[in-house]
Amino acid sequence: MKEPKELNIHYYAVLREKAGKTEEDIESFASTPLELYKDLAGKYGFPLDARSIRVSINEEFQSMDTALCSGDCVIFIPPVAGG
Amino acid sequence: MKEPKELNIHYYAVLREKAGKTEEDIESFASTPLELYKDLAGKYGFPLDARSIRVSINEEFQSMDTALCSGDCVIFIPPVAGG
Amino acid sequence: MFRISDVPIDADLLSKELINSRAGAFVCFEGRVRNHNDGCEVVSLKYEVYEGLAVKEGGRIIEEAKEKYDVLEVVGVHRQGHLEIGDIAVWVGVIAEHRGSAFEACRFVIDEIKHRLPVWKKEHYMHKESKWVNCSENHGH
Amino acid sequence: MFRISDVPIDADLLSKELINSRAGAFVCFEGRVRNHNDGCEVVSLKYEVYEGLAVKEGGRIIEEAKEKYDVLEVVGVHRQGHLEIGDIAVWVGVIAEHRGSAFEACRFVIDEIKHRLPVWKKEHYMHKESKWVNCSENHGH
Repeated sequence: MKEPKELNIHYYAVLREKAGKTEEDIESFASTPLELYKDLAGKYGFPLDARSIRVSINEEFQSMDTALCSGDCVIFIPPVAGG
Repeated sequence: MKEPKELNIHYYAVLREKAGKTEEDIESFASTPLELYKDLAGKYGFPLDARSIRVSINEEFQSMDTALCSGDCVIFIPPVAGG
Repeated sequence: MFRISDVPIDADLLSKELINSRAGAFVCFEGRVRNHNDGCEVVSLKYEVYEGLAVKEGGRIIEEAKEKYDVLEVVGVHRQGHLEIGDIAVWVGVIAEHRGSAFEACRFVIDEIKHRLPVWKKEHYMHKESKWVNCSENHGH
Repeated sequence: MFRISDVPIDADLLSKELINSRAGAFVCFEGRVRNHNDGCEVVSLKYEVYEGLAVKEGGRIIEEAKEKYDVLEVVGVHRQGHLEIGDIAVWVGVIAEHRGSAFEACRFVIDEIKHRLPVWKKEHYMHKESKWVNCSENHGH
């Protein structure tokens, strides 16, 4: 039987404002960051389409199709605007 | 009858060292900077061929074939090396 | 060397990290907060930075610049927090024996920083609501 | 603004001349005295400048840069006299709204200075006689 993964999520910029928090620990059945983002976007009303989002897992850029593992630290990266 | 022109000549860099002076007033029958340079190169042993020299007359770059006038301030410009 | 700074960037101090008697050329870039963007009057802004990844990615950009161009040293710093008009948002300095590679490496580093660093900018305007740059719903449409 | 300086160039002070709240980009170039040139160990050098014409020609270069590129302000300074290793020989600073034109204008100005300014450099070497750069009898052959 499929078990939920324990994930640590941090939020930045517009996602932080919409989620109303900087981070949270959640249990999720999402198998990839793409699935996870869609779940959270539905929950918090994120304004950005998943196609414009990148993801960092455990402080490295990864594909939105990477398999998530329990214990992962997941950070969604909205379009950047440094400099 | 052709009269000599009174010219003020300033020397820089390797020309200054060879001439042994920073400037001088001379009388010359040279009609162009090119002729003048050849005369002075013969007198002082300037190491540079006239083809590598440019000239300033009265603080503006000019052609080596410009007609010289009495009272001109003539400065020969060896290959530059600024920066 | 790449860093994220919470305090105002001191360009003079940073340039002193780039001293080498083989260097014939020093090129630096400062990105400063402008008083306008996209036709709107900007009064101040905030940079939010995912610091752990930004430091790693900035370090990678600098290593790439050193591999790609014939340079002696490269330093980069990005601000986070609240900034006013004229404040330095990002600073990149390069020393090299010759100027060509110093200019090219400096340009490369700032271009990559703008594209790759996990940094977000919220602009506060005179006449309309604050906004996260690049993060509107219609971005890219 | 183009100047010839008899005293050490203070880059920090010069950059303060380039402040404008419309500027999003500042790019500067420093040409520094290297400890070697053409395989020879340099100990110091002297710049001799035909100051009247150099100031005019430097001013023209800066005006050309302002016409050619979308920049807000350009400053250039060249040293004359005796310089040691690491000293700044020439400084060029540019501010613009955007970085592309700031980089291009800065590069243009230093390239033109090197080709057009009536400035001569005598290098003093560790192991051989001093020499006026570019002024040997065999130059260009």
